[in-house]
Amino acid sequence: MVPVSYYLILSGILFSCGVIGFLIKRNIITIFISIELMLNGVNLSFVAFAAQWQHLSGQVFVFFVMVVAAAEATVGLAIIIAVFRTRETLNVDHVNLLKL
Amino acid sequence: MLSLPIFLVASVVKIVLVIFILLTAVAYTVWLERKVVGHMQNRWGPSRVGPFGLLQPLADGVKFLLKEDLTPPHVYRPLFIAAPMIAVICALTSISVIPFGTAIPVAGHIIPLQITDLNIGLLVILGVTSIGVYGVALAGWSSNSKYSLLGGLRASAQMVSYEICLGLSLVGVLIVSGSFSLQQIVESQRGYFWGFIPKWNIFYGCQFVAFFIYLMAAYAETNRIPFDLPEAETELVAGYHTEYSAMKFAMFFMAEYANMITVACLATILFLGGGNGPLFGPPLLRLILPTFYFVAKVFVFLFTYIWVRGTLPRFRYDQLMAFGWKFLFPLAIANLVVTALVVAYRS
Amino acid sequence: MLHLVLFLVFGAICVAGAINLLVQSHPISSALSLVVVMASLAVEYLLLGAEFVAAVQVIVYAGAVMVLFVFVIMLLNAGVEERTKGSRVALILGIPGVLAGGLLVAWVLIERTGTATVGLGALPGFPKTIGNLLFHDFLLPFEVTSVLVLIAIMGAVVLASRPEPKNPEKES
Amino acid sequence: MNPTLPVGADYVRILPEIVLSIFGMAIMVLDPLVDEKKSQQLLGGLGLIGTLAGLVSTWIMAQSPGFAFWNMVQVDGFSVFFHVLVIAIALVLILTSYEYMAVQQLRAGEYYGLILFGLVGMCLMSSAVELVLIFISLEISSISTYILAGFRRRSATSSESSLKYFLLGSFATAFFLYGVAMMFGATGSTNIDAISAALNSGKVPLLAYVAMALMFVGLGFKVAAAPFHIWTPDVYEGAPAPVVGFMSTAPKAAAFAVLLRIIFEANAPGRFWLIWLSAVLSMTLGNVAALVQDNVKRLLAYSSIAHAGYILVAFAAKPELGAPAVMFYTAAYAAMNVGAFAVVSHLANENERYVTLENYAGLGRSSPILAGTLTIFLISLIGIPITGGFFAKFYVFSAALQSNLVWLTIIGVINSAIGAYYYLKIIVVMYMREAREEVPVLPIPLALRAALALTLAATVYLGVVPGRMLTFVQQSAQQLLQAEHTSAREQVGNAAVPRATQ
Repeated sequence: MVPVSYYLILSGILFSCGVIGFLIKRNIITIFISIELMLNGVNLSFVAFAAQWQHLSGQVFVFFVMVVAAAEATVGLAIIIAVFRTRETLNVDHVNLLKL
Repeated sequence: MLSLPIFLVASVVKIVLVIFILLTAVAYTVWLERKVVGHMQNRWGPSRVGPFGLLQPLADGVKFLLKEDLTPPHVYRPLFIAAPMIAVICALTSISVIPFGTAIPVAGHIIPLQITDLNIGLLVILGVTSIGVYGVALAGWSSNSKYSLLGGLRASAQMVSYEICLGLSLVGVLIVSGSFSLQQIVESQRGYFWGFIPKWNIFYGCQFVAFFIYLMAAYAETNRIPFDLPEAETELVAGYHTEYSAMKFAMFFMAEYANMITVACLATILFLGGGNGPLFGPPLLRLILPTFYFVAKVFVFLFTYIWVRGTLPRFRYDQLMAFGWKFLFPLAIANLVVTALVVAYRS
Repeated sequence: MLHLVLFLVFGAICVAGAINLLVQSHPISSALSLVVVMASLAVEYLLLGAEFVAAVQVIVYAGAVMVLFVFVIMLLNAGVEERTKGSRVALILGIPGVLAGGLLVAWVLIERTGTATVGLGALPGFPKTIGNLLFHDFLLPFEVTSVLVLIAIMGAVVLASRPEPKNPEKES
Repeated sequence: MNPTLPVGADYVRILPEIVLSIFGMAIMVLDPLVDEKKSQQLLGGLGLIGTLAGLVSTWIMAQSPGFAFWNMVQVDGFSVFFHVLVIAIALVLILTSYEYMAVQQLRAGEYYGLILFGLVGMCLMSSAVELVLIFISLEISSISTYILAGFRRRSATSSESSLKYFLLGSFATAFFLYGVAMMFGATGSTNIDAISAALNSGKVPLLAYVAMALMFVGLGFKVAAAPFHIWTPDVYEGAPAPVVGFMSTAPKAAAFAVLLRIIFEANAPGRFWLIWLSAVLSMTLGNVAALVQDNVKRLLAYSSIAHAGYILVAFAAKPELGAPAVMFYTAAYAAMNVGAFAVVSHLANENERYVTLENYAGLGRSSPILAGTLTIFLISLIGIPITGGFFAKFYVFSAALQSNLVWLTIIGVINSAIGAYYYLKIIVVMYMREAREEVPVLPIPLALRAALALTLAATVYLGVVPGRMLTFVQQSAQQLLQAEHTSAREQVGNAAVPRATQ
């Protein structure tokens, strides 16, 4: 027997790591990888909550999240390639034509 | 159900046995390939070491072990070392859910001839195979040489593309048999229809199109001729394993052949009825026959592999991609739809 | 007991992978760390009984999505990440913020779930039951994902294909 | 397991989505088949017909209100309103894009296809009552806008804007998703009705507050509300001008629809301060930053942040007053903003060369029609009477006043006054200042005339006779708010205590 909260906290840790990665990383691809890490954290909490409520829909959500993540990855990497073509860099701080 | 200690002992014995047999099979598939291709090309093939060159694999193994293990200075070391390991581990893991025959009684316990039967056995194989792509891709990338990189890129693109067709061709079988467990898939193909045709999926489930797709996709997945673009010697100087030598190279080699065997086993189980076949004779023979049938079918499949290698030329890369996406993929979808309709009609 | 040990072991691998993702400076190392995280998450799913989710996690996430990442990293020949100014500001401001938020969330989660525990394989998600749910209760979302995937394919084709060189770039 | 199949009524209730995706696919298939020169007209025309068919099918859908696909979507006045709104916006967008795409020499096929597919997502967002479906449709609408933002592929700014939008967008999506997960954990369901039932029965768990906050982060990003607005100016500056007009209205309207459902129908906990703060920040930051902009697209971007703030004011008000105000505001804002961007995209010319304030000098003389229309849109954005913007602001602020939100109203009104300055600045530049550099004004093609006429008519209509629209939004808001009570009784289903062993 393992408390549900352990799983939830693990998912929270992964999510936070993703957020931190998003903030501190400078390479576009790594930033994107951090977002994927966040989604993975969310997935774990879906499955854990599903076990807690004894409600399978929580597991079904994970599939939808995966589909969305796959779609996002496709489009995101295509965008990254497009940016790389015009700018020849993968550093977000060098992608600065539009002032922030 | 077995009690825990017996289960553990049986599992360990089975794992050791399976790995031993698998590695031997790998070695002798190499021998077989050299021999068969040799004969096809009017050569002898290995013939000096032992009778019919039967000890050649052993000599090769010794050579690989004794050779100097070079690691070029410009590579990215951690991944360079990890890549062949990933490849070989993935190749060996997937064999663990394959049922080789019926359960046999040993000292009063019924022991299935399979390391483990999972509800999601087929998915495990697919998952492990899809991880195997990393071995090739990382080998190409970490070698830090252009041929390797191109080989790695080609390989990962090819494997990811054909994995889709491979998966789709399996879905038809899954619809017919209604389970992911390989044991149950084999079970569902027992018996005959119209009196004499075995109820294998390829016949009864009308999965011959799926079988064809599976065959093509499997050749591409294992980087075999006519789809061996990633390691094309003439254009890529052996592709992703250009920079590898000695044991690390041997690992890729082993992985390739182990994958061939897994693919052959899977084809046998999914389409050709696994260990099913006519049973006769005394009880002992009845126990051994399924395993014999299984091995025979796998052998036929492996032979086809070699035969194709001896016969067909290599595709061009764009042809390969076009073939996968524009021909196999629609075909697989069509097969899927038709199968679903047939099954819906039957029920 | 076994459950707890397995949870802790694979949880530790997960966290180690996630931290390694942050520490590594080369994108490919980060991507591979994420693969490790995903694989050990699959084990966590298995512990919770979600076997189908676990398998799909490995096949789709680790086997397809991350291969795509690795592929693009190889294709663009991405090098070691440069440290630029923006990162330090985010480091100073962001991390304490995230940690504080994380602690708050953790506290709330514990408050809600209390001492509820789950056993090994608490909620078996067999392919069949999941399938029934997916093709009945969640039929509409399932069908709608096809539009999503279609958009993704179109987008990838539009964005990643080489632009027709009719009109060379003139903007700054 | 219940083996029932969806029935005809189920399909009727998602008819617009079906029709739009069929047209989207038709465009996609035809794209490689037709000649590239003709493709612009043909596929654009098909897209236009698609949106018209979408409007017709929305009408058919409106005839059979109710739930469909096992409580996944709900057709009521509310969802019909947003269906019509987003499809109409897309219609105007397609009319505007005709000329723009030709001038920028962009490929047409995928563009119109993506618009229609994106519409599917936005329509579904307004009728979905299940968080998972909302999430997926939200993603459909966002991913299609990410791609549309990067559609000027030869331009570095466009792909950069696409990248920023994408990275920050998926970041926000992850937060939204975590919120969904927590809502599921807190209530055991993702159906909005069941959630509202669970939240209204007994003590609201703390987790639900966190879930609400996280979901608000995600949706706040989509509607460009401060402090989640950082992406807006950059993305709007780099993206193609007609697309900016589209994405500042349609996905936003859909996101507001989702917010309405989540906040009002589910009676979300702890929303008041969250929204109050975000509204004040959005209005103030948007308006103040807009003062110093000299790029028109950027200026309008900040203005759109400010308008999101005004709309959020209504969210802080009482539900029965706030919901209709939000709906009216989104409609009015859509009309004037899409119109304004239609003018901007016409003037932008090849490679979007002319988008600074300087380029608008002397427009009053060189093209009185364009200057005149733009002026009307701008005074509507300010909120001067006889335009839709006036009544929109009026209803929002009166809703806030009647809910005793005096401070919020005061801040809002002050902000409106600040906003007037920069809108007037554009008008002054157009009419009072001499052009320093010759800015060629292309002849206005028929499609653009139609687009301008439509938006102008809508703006003025909402400003002169807002009565019918107002009654309609009030009725549909009523339906939305009542749904909470009726369905809460019907299906308390799975909302119960956690069943895991203690």
